[in-house]
Amino acid sequence: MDQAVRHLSAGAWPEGLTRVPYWVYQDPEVARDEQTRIFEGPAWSYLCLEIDIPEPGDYRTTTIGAMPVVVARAENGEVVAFENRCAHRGALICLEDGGRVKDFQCIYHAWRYDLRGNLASVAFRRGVNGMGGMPDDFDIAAHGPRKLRVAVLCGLVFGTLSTEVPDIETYVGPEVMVRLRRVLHKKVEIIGRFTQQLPCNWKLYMENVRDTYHASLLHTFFTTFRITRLSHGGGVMVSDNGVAHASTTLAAAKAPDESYSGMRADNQALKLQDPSFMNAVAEFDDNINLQILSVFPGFVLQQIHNALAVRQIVPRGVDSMDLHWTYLGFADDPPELRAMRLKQSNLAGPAGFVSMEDGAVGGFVQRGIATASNQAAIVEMGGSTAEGAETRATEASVRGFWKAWRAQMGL
Amino acid sequence: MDQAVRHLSAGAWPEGLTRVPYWVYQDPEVARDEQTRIFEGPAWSYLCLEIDIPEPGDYRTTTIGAMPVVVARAENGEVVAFENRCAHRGALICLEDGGRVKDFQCIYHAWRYDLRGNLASVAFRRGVNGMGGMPDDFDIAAHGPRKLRVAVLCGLVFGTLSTEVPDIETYVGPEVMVRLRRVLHKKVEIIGRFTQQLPCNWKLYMENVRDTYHASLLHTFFTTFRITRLSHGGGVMVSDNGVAHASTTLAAAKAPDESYSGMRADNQALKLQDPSFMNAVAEFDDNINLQILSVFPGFVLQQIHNALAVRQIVPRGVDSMDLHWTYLGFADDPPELRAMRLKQSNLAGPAGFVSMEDGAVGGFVQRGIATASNQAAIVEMGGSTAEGAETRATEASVRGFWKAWRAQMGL
Amino acid sequence: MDQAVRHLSAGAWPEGLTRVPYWVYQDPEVARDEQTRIFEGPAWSYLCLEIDIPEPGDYRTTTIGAMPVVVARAENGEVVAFENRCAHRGALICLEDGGRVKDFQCIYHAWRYDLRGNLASVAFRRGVNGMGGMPDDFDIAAHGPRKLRVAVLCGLVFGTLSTEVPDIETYVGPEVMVRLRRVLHKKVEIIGRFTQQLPCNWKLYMENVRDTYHASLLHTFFTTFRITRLSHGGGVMVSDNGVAHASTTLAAAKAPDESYSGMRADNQALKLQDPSFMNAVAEFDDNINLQILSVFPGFVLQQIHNALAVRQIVPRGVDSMDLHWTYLGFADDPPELRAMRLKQSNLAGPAGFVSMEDGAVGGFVQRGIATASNQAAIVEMGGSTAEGAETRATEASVRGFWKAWRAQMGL
Amino acid sequence: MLTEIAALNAACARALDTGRFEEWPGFFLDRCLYKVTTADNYESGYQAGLIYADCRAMLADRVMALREANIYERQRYRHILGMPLIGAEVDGLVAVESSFLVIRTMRDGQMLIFAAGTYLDKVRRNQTAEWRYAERIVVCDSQRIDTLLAIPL
Amino acid sequence: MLTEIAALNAACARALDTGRFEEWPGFFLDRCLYKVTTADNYESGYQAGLIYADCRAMLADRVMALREANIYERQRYRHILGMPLIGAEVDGLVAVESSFLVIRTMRDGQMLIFAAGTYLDKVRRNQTAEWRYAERIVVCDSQRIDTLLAIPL
Amino acid sequence: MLTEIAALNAACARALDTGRFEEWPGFFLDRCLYKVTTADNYESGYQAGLIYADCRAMLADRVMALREANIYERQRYRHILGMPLIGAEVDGLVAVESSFLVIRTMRDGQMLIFAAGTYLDKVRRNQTAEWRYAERIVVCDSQRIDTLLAIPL
Ligand code: FES
Ligand code: FES
Ligand code: FES
Ligand SMILES: [Fe+3]
Ligand SMILES: [Fe+3]
Ligand SMILES: [Fe+3]
Repeated sequence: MDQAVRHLSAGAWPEGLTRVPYWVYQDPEVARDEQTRIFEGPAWSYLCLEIDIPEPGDYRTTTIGAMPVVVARAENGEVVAFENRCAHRGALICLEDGGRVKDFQCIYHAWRYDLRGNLASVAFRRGVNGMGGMPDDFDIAAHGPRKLRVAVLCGLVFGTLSTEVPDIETYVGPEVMVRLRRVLHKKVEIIGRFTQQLPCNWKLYMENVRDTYHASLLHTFFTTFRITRLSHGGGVMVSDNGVAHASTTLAAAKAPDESYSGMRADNQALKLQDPSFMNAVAEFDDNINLQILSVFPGFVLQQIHNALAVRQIVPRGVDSMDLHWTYLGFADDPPELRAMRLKQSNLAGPAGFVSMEDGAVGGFVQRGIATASNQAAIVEMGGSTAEGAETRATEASVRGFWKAWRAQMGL
Repeated sequence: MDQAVRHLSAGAWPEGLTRVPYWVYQDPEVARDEQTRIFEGPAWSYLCLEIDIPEPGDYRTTTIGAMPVVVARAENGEVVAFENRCAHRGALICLEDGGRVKDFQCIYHAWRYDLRGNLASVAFRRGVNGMGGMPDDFDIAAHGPRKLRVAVLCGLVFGTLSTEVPDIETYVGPEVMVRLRRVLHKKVEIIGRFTQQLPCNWKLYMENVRDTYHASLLHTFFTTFRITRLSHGGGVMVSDNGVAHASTTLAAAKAPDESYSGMRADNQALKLQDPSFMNAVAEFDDNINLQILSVFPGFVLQQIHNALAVRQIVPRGVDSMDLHWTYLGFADDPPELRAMRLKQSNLAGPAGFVSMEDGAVGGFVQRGIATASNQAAIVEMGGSTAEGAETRATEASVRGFWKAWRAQMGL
Repeated sequence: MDQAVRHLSAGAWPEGLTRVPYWVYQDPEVARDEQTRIFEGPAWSYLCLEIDIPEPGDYRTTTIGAMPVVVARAENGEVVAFENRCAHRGALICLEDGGRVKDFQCIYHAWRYDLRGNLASVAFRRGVNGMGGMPDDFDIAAHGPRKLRVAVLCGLVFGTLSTEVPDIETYVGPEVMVRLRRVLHKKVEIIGRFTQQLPCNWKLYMENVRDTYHASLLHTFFTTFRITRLSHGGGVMVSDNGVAHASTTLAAAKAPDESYSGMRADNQALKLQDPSFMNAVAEFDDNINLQILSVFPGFVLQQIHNALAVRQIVPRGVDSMDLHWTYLGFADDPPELRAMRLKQSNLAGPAGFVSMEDGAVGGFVQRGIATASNQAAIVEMGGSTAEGAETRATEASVRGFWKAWRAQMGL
Repeated sequence: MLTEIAALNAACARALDTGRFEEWPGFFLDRCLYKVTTADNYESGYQAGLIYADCRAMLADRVMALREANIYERQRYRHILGMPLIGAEVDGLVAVESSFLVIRTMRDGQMLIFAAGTYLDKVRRNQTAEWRYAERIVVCDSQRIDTLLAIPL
Repeated sequence: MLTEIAALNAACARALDTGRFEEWPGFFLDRCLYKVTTADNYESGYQAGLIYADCRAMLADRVMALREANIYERQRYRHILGMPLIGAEVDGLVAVESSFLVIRTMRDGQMLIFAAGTYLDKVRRNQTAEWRYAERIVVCDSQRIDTLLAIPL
Repeated sequence: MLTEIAALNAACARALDTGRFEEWPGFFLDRCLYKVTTADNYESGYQAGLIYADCRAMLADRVMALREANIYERQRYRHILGMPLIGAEVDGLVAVESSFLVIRTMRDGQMLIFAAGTYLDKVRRNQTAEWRYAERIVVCDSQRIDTLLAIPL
């Protein structure tokens, strides 16, 4: 249906964390509240990679929810960010994905901003030939786009408008910080950038990322080629505030495994003509095949064998979102490892053997619940709490997402 | 205009049945109420043909308004239907138009349903290696998609969520039932399926179907080739509740007919180079050339000479709808009759000589009333009641539609 | 973002004319109010050129905001206009851009209207064979589309539904009337018609038209080739009610001009390989190179050298509008002047060297303010009043627009 | 021959795109089959078409109706055609397959991907040795038609 | 010759699609006419164009302006061209008609049917015997332009 | 040769458009490179692809996965191809560039401009003298993919 078909009643919420009412994915009011309470509220949003802006004057544009943002490297090397909106009449200050500048000049009336987003000059402020111009009492220092608080973490740049939210490491929590540092332990290099537009509410995708229960059931490829199965070792951890999660899968036991027999996902008939691309190069000194990590509201870090990527979730409307993929390698990748990353880029991404379905399943839910806004999802696998576990046969991390979401939404 | 341009004031309704305020075609609130009060309310909606699901395990997907629905043939041969929404987290259970299955398995986490839509199993309900899984008190029988009440009538499958609405034959009424049985008197066969997307509110199309006044005036082809004219015999019948209607046109009198002289619709200059496709094969032992029948809210049965079709109306938004055409023949059609049906498929459908305009005229109204939401349509032809008549120079059946609509909407 | 992302709070308005809150460009409620209070309210809207309908029976269709309108030449040569909506069930009466007819006949049920939009006949009003038809008391004279009050001014046709709004010349005001007559002083001829769809609220475009501050800063071509610079003579005039404006640029002083040095817009490196198209033919006996004139809400008259055009602004939604361009010449253009107009058609229009940016900049603002609806634009250049000035280094005319807008919106 | 068939397709499409509908039946043989259907219908073996003509006269009647009888808002098509794939020749009829895309532009300038699909053709030279369609099955990829199908594909 | 003209069209389109605008004027003769208009304007006999150049120098100035003067958001075109229809040759000028479709892709990845229509060309061999445009009238099916027309069609 | 390459492109596109995916790897040499990327990535020198295969076996595995492993809603492609531009031949490999447009049609009939761009190909005759792809870099104009990329481009 091309429009909402229900009177939505945001506010009412079932007891506990095991039920999610479907109106949260449908109600435009909820989306508006999310913009103010979450994206512009006390949350850290991923902005870009530090290597996107290596030198002073380098900048990159992005959005926090729907808010356009400029991230720049100031003269002193500091990373800064501000709203991409001219103080004069509101035009975007930057029109490119990124670049290098001496300062910023709005194209509309040539008002200038320094690299930190401070209004520096107003064209014809004094008028021409003694006529026109701005009033003498116009205070340049009093005008400018909203400034963001910025944090750089393991080469990732995060930003927030909030002064209350604790520092990024506290926000993520110690346990997940360890997981984050495990992957981003040295200088990364971008090897690909893609945007995937998903026909679903942004929360359905973030739930999917945190949903350790679905992977081996939805993604046949995972199961059949034993990349991750619920019967493999590993587990999930969730920060106390629910904000961050990390799930891991240990290398498969060689032993036969009957736990999936008879399920669609377990298709032992499948054989690869070129299995070489599954021969991952061991690059982390542990036996973790696969680690998925997320930070509320919209950041994801992926390690699937040698396929590394950062994903940024940007809502576009109640039933549409953008997923920005940045495929990564390390700056010092030896050739054979880099070659393996390129081959394993087939695993994840919009065309990924083990992620393709994630692009569609959110839309299947969005359409499935079209007239069920007063019904609720059941999120009870693994109990009713948002605590980590030694298994992935749980929806604990999904419950953690809702714990963080409700705290910020005041619901 | 890409958006509503009025403050709409649903609720206010003019006296009687002869005026229809234009906000009913524009107000998103009205569309939402229609979903709950009509499509999910005490009304029978057409779902599919019985021959779409001949054997146990056959299923077909459709929607009731915006609600996705699965219709299936159970083991015991019974036709059943249920909401196409997984009880777990709401994904569509079926992704295809139809098929044959042993049971239904949601792709997301492999929850299984039997052919009646009962939740049968939950993947990893007991967890793995003693960890995770659903709580012991999770009651599978207590969860599942909403079930529909189903009725099979002359090979047509109807469904409703309502337990109050009377049985389908009472709902349609005896008079129109006779008309329905006249056409669907033996086993049908599908000869074509098409979807037409109309740029108008769904009610404008249903009014058009019930509008016996327009046919010979809008559709020149009708008039010129004397397929139906208001001066021909026949008439219209409307059930007491307004829910069902049928209009008929008797074979044309051979006598000259001046009633249209001078009207655009009467173009005696037109001559067919191949008039053979107008030589309908007599297949019903009466002299009814043309019979159009509808059942509130969204079902239409068409007989135009030998062109038989079922049409299903599905709203997509206040100003958009889908019309699903199923072109029919009878299983025992002799070759010459089947050949004539194929030729006469030119008469109706999205490219039909006598129906093409119906695809556009709803949009002409939608655009014509863009800023007239506080004005009203005049539906006074043939008086002010919704009773049948021996003439088609009336809008009685349109008034009948509004009688049924207002009863369900409580307006 | 594909939807509003704020709770909008129409009503609150900052002191004075120097701040414009961004919700005015975003709130659907505001757009609805604009339709009723402005487009259907006490304002004159441009409808078409008088030469579009030279003879009785000629008509042209257009819209006032979202209201479809027919403009016609009546039997007695008078120009009339009425809503393009059939009195019966609301279909568009005219489906073409224009043409010549004896009378108007709705295609749906053949109701006829005379050239003034009076309902003239109802098909089968008396039914057929004594059955059906309209009730005897149905009063044809009592039904029909809304009629407009029409004014013809210098070959321009304006219309309004309002009986209160003063005559068009009073509405425009004496000062701007002089500017209007300066250009439209003899019979025009159409030399091109184009529609440009802009991704912004209609008010952002009208502000741009009235914004004398931006031209030489945004449009490098203007500055570099010294078509208009703030340092050139000329100025801006605004009618007392703010409804009309005209800005003028006098021929450039030959003296060197450093006022733009260092600005992006001043690119002295640029040289034309064929400067001939800048050799405007002097056709108005003054030294005004460039005159832009507007009448609230949606009319613009352009003279850029020999490039003459009328522009009509039609809102399509909060963030979308159509701009209808009619390129003009005079009926008695000598060949060399006409040839120059064709060459100078490169200056303005959707691909115009000095107007291309105006098609995009409104969208840059719409996107820049996406989450800033509770912030405001600064419109303080040239002070705080809406009075004309001898300089264009002012936003006086933009303030005039808001003066008129707020008066009509009651804000 | 490939070029000749491509030229036939191009000329036929051009007649429709330029509104010279009266020329369109001329690209067919007197005895011919023209059908507009969809991939789903084609694969299901459903015989009916949105447009169905079993002789050139019916094509001419379709054009006459578009001109004289039917009401539809002013619109234009723009056919973009793929390279024909020439198939087997069976008793004088050459099978040809070509991809097509049709963009529809409405009076107000709105453009839409109206149809995409394959032409399944059987062509033969007529008495004057020009290639003509003995059969053209228009198989649209989508079973969805926006508003109405007036001008043939 | 058909192939040569098709190659000319393809090469010209490619220069625009790959952002090598500076090469574009080179496909025209010094004295030439290039005009972008619409079917409605063309049929009404309205002479003005969205872009109007009566010599190659004006085409070069257009490219210079796009590079140096005008502001527009980063975008790409993709031309898809139909088979050229070669018409009559009149004093050395060969008339050619070809259908075109242009998909515009914006910086953020949004794709749009930006234009569809016909090229009405007059071509001639230049001194070095290469086919060049003496005249190219770009007749768009739609009179509606989204946002702006920067890159030529 | 132009015609032969155009026929190769057409046949390869047809295999995908008609759902005969198993035939698709056959248009490539055993040792080959197939990559789907975007203009932005290509210009930035980013090596990774949405799809990346360095031998025909990987193409076959991709098809196998689409058939047996991956879940995606029923959809069809329609390729519309431009005239190939034949480039230089370097040690037996001929460089070819062709524009493409792909319209995707979903089960419910919704049509979308799914991709447009250029094929940067290197072709060579195989043992049986048929042209085959030694390399095909699919450079999409847009970096935006709607929902997912299942069927190869
Ligand atoms: S809007 Fe930025 S300078 Fe005016
Ligand atoms: S949503 Fe169906 S099994 Fe999880
Ligand atoms: S709507 Fe115009 S005559 Fe019925
Ligand atoms: Fe997944
Ligand atoms: Fe009808
Ligand atoms: Fe401007």
